[in-house]
Amino acid sequence: MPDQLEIDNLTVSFGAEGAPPVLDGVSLGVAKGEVLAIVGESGSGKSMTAMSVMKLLPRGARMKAGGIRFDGVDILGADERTMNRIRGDRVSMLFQQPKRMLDPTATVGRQVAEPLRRYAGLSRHKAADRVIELLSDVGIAEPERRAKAYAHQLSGGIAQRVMIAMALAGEPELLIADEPTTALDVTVEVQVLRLIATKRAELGMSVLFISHDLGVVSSLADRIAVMYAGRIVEVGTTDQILRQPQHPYTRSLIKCATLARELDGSLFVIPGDVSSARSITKGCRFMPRCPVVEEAHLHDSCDAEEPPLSGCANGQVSRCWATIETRRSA
Amino acid sequence: MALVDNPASEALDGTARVIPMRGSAAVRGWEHLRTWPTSLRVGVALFLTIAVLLVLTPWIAPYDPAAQDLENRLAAGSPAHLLGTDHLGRDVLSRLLWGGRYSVSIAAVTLVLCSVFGTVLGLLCARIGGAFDELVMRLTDVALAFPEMVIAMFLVAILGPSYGTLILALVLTGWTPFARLARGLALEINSRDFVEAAEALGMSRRFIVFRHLLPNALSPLLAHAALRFGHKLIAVGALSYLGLGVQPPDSDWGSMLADGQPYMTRLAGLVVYPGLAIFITALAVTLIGQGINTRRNRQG
Amino acid sequence: MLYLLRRVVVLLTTLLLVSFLVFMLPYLTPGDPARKILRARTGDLDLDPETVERLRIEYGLDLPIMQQYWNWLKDALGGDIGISYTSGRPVAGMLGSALANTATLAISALLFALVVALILGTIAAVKRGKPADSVITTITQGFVAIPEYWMGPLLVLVFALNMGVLPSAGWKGPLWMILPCLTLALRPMSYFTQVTRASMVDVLESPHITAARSRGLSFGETMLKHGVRNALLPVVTLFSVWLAGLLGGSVVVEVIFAIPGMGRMLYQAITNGDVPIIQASVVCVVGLTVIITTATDALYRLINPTVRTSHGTR
Amino acid sequence: MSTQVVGQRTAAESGHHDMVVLDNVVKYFTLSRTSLFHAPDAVHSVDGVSLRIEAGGVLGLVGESGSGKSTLARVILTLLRSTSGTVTIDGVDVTNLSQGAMRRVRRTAQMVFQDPHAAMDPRMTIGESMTSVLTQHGVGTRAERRDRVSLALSEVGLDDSYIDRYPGECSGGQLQRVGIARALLLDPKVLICDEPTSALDASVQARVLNLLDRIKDERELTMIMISHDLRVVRHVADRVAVMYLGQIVEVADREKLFTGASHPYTIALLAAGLESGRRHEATVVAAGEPPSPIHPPAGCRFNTRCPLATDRCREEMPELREVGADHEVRCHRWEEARGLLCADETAP
Repeated sequence: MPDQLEIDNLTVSFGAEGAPPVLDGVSLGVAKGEVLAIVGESGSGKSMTAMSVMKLLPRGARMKAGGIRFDGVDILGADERTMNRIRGDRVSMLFQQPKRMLDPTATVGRQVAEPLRRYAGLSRHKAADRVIELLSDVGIAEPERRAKAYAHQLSGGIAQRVMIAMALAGEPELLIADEPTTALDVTVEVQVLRLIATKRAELGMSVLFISHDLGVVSSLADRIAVMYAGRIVEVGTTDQILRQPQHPYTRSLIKCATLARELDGSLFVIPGDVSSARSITKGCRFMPRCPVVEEAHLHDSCDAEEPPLSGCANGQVSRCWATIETRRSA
Repeated sequence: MALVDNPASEALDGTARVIPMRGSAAVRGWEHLRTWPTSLRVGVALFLTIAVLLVLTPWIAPYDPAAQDLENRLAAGSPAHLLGTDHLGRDVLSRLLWGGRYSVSIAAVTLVLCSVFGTVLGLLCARIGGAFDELVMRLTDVALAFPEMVIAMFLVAILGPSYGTLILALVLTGWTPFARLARGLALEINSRDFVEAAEALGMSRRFIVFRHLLPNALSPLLAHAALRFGHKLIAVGALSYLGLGVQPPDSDWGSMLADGQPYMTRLAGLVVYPGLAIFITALAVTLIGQGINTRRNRQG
Repeated sequence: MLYLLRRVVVLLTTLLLVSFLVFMLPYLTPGDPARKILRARTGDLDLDPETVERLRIEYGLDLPIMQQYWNWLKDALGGDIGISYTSGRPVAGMLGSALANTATLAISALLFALVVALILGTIAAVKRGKPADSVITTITQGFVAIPEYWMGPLLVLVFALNMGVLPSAGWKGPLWMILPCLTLALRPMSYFTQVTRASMVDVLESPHITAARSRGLSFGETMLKHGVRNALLPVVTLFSVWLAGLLGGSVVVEVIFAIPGMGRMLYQAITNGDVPIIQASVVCVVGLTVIITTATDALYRLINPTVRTSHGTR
Repeated sequence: MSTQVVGQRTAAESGHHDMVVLDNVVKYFTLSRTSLFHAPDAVHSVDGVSLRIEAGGVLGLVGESGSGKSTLARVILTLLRSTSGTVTIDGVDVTNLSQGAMRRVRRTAQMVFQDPHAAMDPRMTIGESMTSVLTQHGVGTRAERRDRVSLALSEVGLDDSYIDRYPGECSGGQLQRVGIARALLLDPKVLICDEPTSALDASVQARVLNLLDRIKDERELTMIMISHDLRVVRHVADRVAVMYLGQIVEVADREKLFTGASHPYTIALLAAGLESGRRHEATVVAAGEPPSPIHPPAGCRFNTRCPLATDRCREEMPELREVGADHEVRCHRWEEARGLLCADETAP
């Protein structure tokens, strides 16, 4: 069965022709009903991937791809009408700063009612009733009062619940969640993650979940894709990624996220910084910071050529010469 | 930077100070200049040209602006009178140059008074707060409700037309935007973390005001001042046009326009040139203001 | 609520203050008020002391100043704002028609400016960075620097004197309004365009627009439902500032085109020293201005919920 | 890391030196008036906080947004004046100092900010920002100042090339190190870190925490580490205080707090902060949202979200009481809380 969402060789760049692209040949697939998480640090290109699927990239972005297909529909070549239909009906999105995602001059009720009236064709009155239902469905107390509120009167947690109510109103087949809990308090974050998990089970939708936080992702995702400097470096099931990470960056990221200690008691640190990685055109982008490049004596191949995404039998793929080498010798 | 040494460009002096300059060579100044947006460069070049012309007027003006030559009234442009003569046979070019000195200097003085007075008051509001702030802000509400032309005319009615009246009227209505802007900027900058950090580091109040607040507020204030200049120039001209500003025998661009209007069918230049002078001067400074803003946005 | 109350207090204080200043006008200028009145009325420089004294009593000029002010204010509130020195007609009647003319002129000019500006500003914002934007931005930057007393005569020269298609001056019908309206609209139009463009760009780049688009609204719909209202907020404020300003500030245009409006009336009164007219028109213009700004403030709060309710209701 | 843990009271008795002492600190912010007929509202940002931090100790201050932890930090640094209560730093009561005295006191306590970009003036080079600190306090000659700045930078692992850079030319991690270097220029005894890593990426976070750890040992600093992230606090702090709506709800030494938390809020926080695994399946969840600090709930402030709340909790505000050696809890039901909430293996 083909994946519900397929992204094939997606490249996005900004600015002058020839500037290093922010997304470089990204290929991903999300199966029906699956939660795929994209993990990476700021600037790795994970949000760009989401916005490319929605075709809502910021001004000046140039997008190239072998294809983006949603449920067999060609998104890459779709016109605005088709895209609007898909966005309104079948693919919904959550964002990082929910309060800023609501129109400051319109009430919550009016905004939630909008897609209902448009795509479900409800009357004004019916839509208003449905809004109350939807709001209480996502666990908002006193939905009647909240429906009359404006964005600035809501807490971040409530605003994100409103966004979820809005996103799920049309029972979408795919939910794209772009760091939906990053701006929230930890106790509220748990509630929102739970809500997303429950709703996903209820509606059987697929989820593309984007986060910088492995801890958040591990609680929700079936599979995880790790991105570094515009490239996918590893994809596998959540268990594979967390228990047998193959790419040195994934391993480092896990150590960082858990604040793992070294032998001398200090915290594990990835040497160097990411700032120049994108301009590396030859060889592995992670090489300057890679902890295994020395011990694996692979310096030449890492330097000369970028490793391909290559996989083993269980479906886990990664982009590292060292892994390829071990696999070959095994 | 060579530009700053010119006394006619006080406004530019400030712009240059905004970005700390390292190295003293003229080369650096030139490189710095190349980062300016086009509007800023065009504006500065235009304004400098005008300023130099006006400063040098006593030496370059071909005729005495008041010298009448009734034989030679309403003459079209010729090698003797490049822009022709007016209804009393006075040389239009010379009158334009001398008139510009009045127009530009009155507008500049008003603007400086407005911006200094308004900025100081606005900063005080932000610093003192409380009842003082409330009082001054209500006062700006009131002053904002006074159309400047009406106030100017009212003052003329009381004090009679003079430079003093002109400047007083324009300052009375013109300080409010600066007060509001300065207050807003001061509050905004004051709430930024680096000011709190400076306080935590035990920096003196003086240091915070002069090294953090002022440099960060300067370029928006300068931009605003530049954008207001055109407005002032036009207002000065309007009062003179109505005969309530610069009084004969002196004349500025506004009164030249009024004088020439009855004869414009015979010599359109009498209306076109003084208007064009106001337009170009106002445009030049507006461009400077827009340029400062563009540059600030670019720097983020 | 408290805010509006505060604004109303300011409004009344302003009016009181202005009315007092205006009342003091004859005393602030050098010379004896009674003599000045008489001189203005008769044009006679050689005044008979007895007549002056009679006038002094008739006008209550011998009373203490606060008493005089009180009487003057009482009369003014009752609709009696004196008699014009020069025309001998009651000022109230003159004021009414002048105000109507100025309001017609200012409002039509500003509405015209607003409509053009909204269109141009939106185009520039949507096409930002493209040639259309540069052209609009450049032109509006230029128009801001064009004084009315230059544009006016030039328009007259071209359309009235050379081409003869429009009347050069007067106030007799719609045709007479075109040139003054154009002249008056030019600068506000440029400012409105610039502000519209800036706030449109802000709105276009604000996250909630992306969010609305992600819910399947087309670009046009998103702008209509979630963009325009936000983008209009700054324009509303600017519009009121200009409206308030133009009610008193159309002097130049009224003089150029010989329009019997407030500005021209005030101008003539000042040149003739017609004190009652000066008093009445200044109070009237300032009063209207304060009322307009206060009303806009209230309107602004009505359409912008973020200022209306300052802190949340969690 | 200093591992010696001494209870509050015993600390004073055994002659250990308390570096920072807070006594019933209260900070209200009055909001602008919205009605003629009601008194203006006030935000009860910090509401009666008492704490002692011994010299060389690290206190972790944990709480979510609106808990008042950042306000408390600013009161300690005298950046905000407390409404009531006293703050003593190194034996000096700093609560009501004159401007001049305050500036001198500020040399003893310094702060590291959350957003490193916002904490630096974008118009000054890093060198100017740092040198001016020394100039303002009249330290050294021009050359000495330059040396001290470059020394401070090298202490945080940055070379002299940073002196001439503008903040805009540095990454968040680099700038945060600059921020730390700048805070150390005046040789403070106390360093308050307000969420120093929460604006940074995971891979940069560890480097900054290591740095703080190292300089704390080298310079024998007393530290307050403010964070919403329990993992960070667990790594650095030796005592932890948990704040909720302006009050301290639990204080304990680190191990005790992470293994024997007794306040339902602390238990919920710990459950939410599980390092990995099924975070959304955590058993203990604080229901709903934190209430507004303008009108905090009557009784126990946590009662609106607490799974154990009773009528008593809704009426009577519990006191912060000592429940064990160096362990204080503000809860009516602290004895049963752990038993009732932590039956499951997913709980801490």
